[in-house]
Amino acid sequence: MYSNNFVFVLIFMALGVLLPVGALVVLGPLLRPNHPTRAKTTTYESGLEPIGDARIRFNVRYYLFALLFVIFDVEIVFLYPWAVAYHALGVFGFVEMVIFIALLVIGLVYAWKKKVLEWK
Amino acid sequence: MFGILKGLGVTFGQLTKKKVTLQYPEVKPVWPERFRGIHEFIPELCIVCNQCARICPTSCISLSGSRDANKKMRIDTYDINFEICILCDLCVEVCPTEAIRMTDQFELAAYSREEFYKDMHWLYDNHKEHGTYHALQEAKEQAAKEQAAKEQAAKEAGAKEQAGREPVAASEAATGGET
Amino acid sequence: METLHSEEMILNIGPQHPSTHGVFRLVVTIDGEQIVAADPVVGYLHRGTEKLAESLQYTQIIPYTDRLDYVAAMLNNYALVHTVEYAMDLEIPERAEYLRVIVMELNRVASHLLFVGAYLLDLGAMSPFLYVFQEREMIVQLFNEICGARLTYNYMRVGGVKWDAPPGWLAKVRDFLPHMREKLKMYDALISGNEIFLSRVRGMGVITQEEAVAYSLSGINLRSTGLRFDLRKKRPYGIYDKFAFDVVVGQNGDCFDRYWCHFLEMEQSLNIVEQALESIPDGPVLGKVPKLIRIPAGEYYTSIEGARGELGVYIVSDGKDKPYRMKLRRPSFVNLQILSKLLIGQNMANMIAILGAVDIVLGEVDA
Amino acid sequence: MALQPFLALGAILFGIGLFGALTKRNLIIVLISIEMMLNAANINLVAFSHFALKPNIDGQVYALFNIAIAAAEVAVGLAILLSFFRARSSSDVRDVNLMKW
Amino acid sequence: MFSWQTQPLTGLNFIGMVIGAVVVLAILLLVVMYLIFFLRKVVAWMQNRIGPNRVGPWGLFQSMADVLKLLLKEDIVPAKADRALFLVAPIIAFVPAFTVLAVIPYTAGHIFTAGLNIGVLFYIALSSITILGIVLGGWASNNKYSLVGGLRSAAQMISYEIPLGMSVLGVVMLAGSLNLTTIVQQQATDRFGWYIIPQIIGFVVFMIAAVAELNQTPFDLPEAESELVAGYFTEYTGFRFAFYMLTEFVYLFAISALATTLFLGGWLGPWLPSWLWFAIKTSAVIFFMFWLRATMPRLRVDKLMGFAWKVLIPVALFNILLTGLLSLLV
Amino acid sequence: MMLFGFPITGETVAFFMLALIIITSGVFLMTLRNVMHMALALGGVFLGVAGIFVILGADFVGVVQVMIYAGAITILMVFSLMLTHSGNKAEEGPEVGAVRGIATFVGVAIVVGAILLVIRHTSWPVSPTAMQPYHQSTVLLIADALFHTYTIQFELVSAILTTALVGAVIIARKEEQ
Repeated sequence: MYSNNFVFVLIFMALGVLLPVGALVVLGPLLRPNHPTRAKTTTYESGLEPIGDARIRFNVRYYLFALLFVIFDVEIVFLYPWAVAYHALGVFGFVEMVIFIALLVIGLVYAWKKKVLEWK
Repeated sequence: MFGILKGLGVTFGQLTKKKVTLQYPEVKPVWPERFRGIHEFIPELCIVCNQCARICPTSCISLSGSRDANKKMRIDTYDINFEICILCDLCVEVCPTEAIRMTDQFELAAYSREEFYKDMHWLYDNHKEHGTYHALQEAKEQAAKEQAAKEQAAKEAGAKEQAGREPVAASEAATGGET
Repeated sequence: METLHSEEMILNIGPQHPSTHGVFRLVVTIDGEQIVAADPVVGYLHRGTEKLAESLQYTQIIPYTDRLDYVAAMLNNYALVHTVEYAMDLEIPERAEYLRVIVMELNRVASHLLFVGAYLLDLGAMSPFLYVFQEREMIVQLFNEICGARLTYNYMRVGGVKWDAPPGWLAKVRDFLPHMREKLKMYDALISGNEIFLSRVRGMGVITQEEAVAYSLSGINLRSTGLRFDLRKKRPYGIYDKFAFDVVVGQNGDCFDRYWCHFLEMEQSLNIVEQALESIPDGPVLGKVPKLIRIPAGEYYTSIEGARGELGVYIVSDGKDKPYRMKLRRPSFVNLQILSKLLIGQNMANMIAILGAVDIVLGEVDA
Repeated sequence: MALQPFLALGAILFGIGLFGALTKRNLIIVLISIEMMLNAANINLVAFSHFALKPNIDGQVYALFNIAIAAAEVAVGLAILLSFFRARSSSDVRDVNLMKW
Repeated sequence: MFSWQTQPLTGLNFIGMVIGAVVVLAILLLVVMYLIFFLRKVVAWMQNRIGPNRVGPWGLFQSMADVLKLLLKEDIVPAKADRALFLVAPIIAFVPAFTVLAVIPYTAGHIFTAGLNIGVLFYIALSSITILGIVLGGWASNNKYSLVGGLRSAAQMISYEIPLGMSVLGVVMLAGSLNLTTIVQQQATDRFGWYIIPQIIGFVVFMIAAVAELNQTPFDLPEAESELVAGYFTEYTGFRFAFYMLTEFVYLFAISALATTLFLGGWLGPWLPSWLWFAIKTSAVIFFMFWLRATMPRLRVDKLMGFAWKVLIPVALFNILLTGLLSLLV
Repeated sequence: MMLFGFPITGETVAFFMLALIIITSGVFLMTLRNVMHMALALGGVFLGVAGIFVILGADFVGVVQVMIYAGAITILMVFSLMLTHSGNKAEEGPEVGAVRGIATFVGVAIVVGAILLVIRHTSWPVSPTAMQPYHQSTVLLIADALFHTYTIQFELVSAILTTALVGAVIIARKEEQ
């Protein structure tokens, strides 16, 4: 049965969880020393006491990349079924996809022109 | 793009080249004769002139001596603090009797600071293993025996293992004496 | 009104940081990843060499100079003995002068090699660093043979050099030259044409000629801006007027020019060594020097072209065997001034590219 | 399996999302809650596609469209939020009381 | 023969699957461990060094010694860190890395491979979860280098995820399937042979994007030691650090295996057994990445993002249209 | 053996486990204080829903769910949380007044309860041949539907995405001036 494949994936996933959990939670405390001291648990900043807080607000640029990523990820999602069925779809499918891509390229070009893609 | 490919070619070319790593603890580096390693000290030669202690830029040498029965100065203590010694060779340079010399011993790692204070005995022991003193002595002996011109061939064979060190010691002595 | 402009963050780069070449500390204020202020903090390696010198005889100071710019100690040795000789008006045996030039230029090559390797390591390429160490090792080994140490040479003496070259040493140097030239070609192929590398250094950290002069830069930092200033030519000391070599200059004063000048300068140094090997005379290597070196009372300053710029020694003497006051003009320290200016407005990732290209050695900066 | 458990799950997820959207003050969390509601709808769409009287693929296609629209919605929603945050330095729903900043 | 597709799920079947999965994972872990050894050796040889040579014959046990060492190291949680997230983040990064290995057809028999009909997409979807693990780890550390490193990592990985996904499309169009096993089988009968030939543009884009996804040189800015110390895992110690490293190397293996499957004909090849062919091709891809690592300096961060969006994505889109046009015309 | 009235099959077990994950994550999402932890819980919800899709035979939609929700949207959320929150600031006090919170909860509970009742008591017309999952690759079916039945909608998605992209860029970039 096809769904067995998903069971197999699930087993992999479970092992993937078990391995770190086993190593960190079960095996770890048995093997590892644990003597935290103040100096040890200080945040590393080139050997000095950290100045100020690390969690500052970041540049909006990161958000814009994530935004582009979301939009284009969605595009890829629609491209995949098209690619799979490409032979069956023929010219009509091709034209449809050209329009689809063209619209998104307009968005990309817009972002490009707006210098979203520049990293200043 | 072309530059990247060129670079890739260079690194690939190195793949089969001879490796340069020295397998250190098993294979010791070969030092040249003039190498300035940790000192050796031969108490018999020292005349306690104190020049080495005076010239030392870091004042790491401390020594004391006393007059023996023959009114000759004998060294009593001779300590070098290798925490601060910078192996500059100035003490060797000024020593009139070559009582203090440098060896090719360079391994000084220790677990405590105290171990860096090396006294006369340690420095004397050091010369047995790494020093050039014996080689120098033998070279002198050999020269004397050569003059006697007896059993020449046998002597040379006996001294052959020391041959590597001989010219070094000689030239070092010559230049050292000059300054 | 608060904008969504990111908050500013103060970041310590160093003293314990992988790319500060020692214990250099740079306090940068970044906005996002853009640097708005950079404040170098020096002194973590300060040993008070200048003050120490006041209580040392001139011969005793020589080993201390080894510890300034520890990748080019021969040049430091020379800077000091040159000033003392100048003050005492000593005659130096010619063979000693030639030997000095050979070791100094070899040391310059070694120092520049290290710069090339370390700079590329900063930019993320690990292999060049290990390659240059092989050639540097050869030079260091040559030094080891002539003076018994690999890094802290203590080779020069007032009035000459400590030792003559051991037998066969000059021939070894002669053999080394073509090998080094070949290797320079290899490094050139490995890196200089790499587009990724070029995109990181071209047009980065540009210094104009006016700025370079205003900030009192010297050495390659100055020459990369196109200014033909080399003390070996401008104010020849020793026997440098006997050699034919070019002063290498850059055009744009950017990081690439600084990198590239190092390359070209190595070749010029090799040329000098070659000429020196050809015409080295026989003779003594140490001139007639009084046992206790005293400088007549007065003030003396001479400077030489160090590996990183104008390396000057200023001595105030009261006629005793120890300097009354000694001041070292350390090129790294002076060149470091421009760093804050270069960094402002740059991205964090370019920070290292710029910092590395200014080429500082912390032993020299902190003295 | 039958259809009902899936629908029930969808309803509960929708309820959680609704509760969040109504009570949370952080605009981002409100957006997250709305996403959860959309997810609940998707579960129903796919469940119906699977169990309906005439099972077909349409439900899945609609779920796909739904996901695409949700992505667009989040992108714009968060952009508006950032714009709002820039003006007010807050991401609290209660501060949103004007149409234009 | 044990096949997923035909048999219903029974208890015995399930146990077989579990045993199979454990065996595959054990082998893969060993492979990944030796990848690290291989990396160190290759890079060392290219740098005229010997590389690891002390632990065991030719240093063969070096990786094991490293793993043991990391296992025995103290697990330090910085006082200022967000404890829960700090502890969980490496696991979040690691699990998808491991899971993607389930879909790669290692041999012709593909006994222990999940032949998902959506294999390619499965890989791409899961690998994006790792980004979350990385950015959360960077944030949780509450360290400036980690935070910047994590953000940069995330920005870089999401940017290159898009060209990665697009470059595969050409292959999917030619094969008409997302199933990795089918893709390999299609390459056996395709008139152009392996898809690297008709999809050379796609392959180049895929490799560049893959290297960037892996944060490998020359795209290793997020963990560029010279600026950001170690990037997002600066604060991590002991086995948590090991899991980040492991994630990286598992992905290195996985993406090389994916490149082999999609473009190099997977396990196809004459004479030798199929798994050996697969191993040879994958090793070649991995070697190429290590080779890059030994040669390249790092890219500049401002060029990095622009490169993905301005160069790779247009090229990948062009490749799709070209493939579409060509298969319509030819 | 029955589980909540359903025979124990792999499907059932998987469904209830996933439901548990979804609902726990959802509850965590509503109760956690730290916004970053919320983002993590959100990932849990999305992954659980993806699992549900897989159970329902919609493997493609499931993977898309992972890719877009668990991958892209969660990261976008995390980024915007980083942009709008300084971590050192304590989370803003209680969300809403306790009374209003409880009232909302009761209201929502009633609505959900009502829906659940309706679900339980409606006799859903189920075809005797419930869609056989995976008898054909769902990707092909979806492609067929997308490019034949839903062509216009498909192109509209593209238009909406572009509009969203442009709009979001305009809004988010406003500060540059």
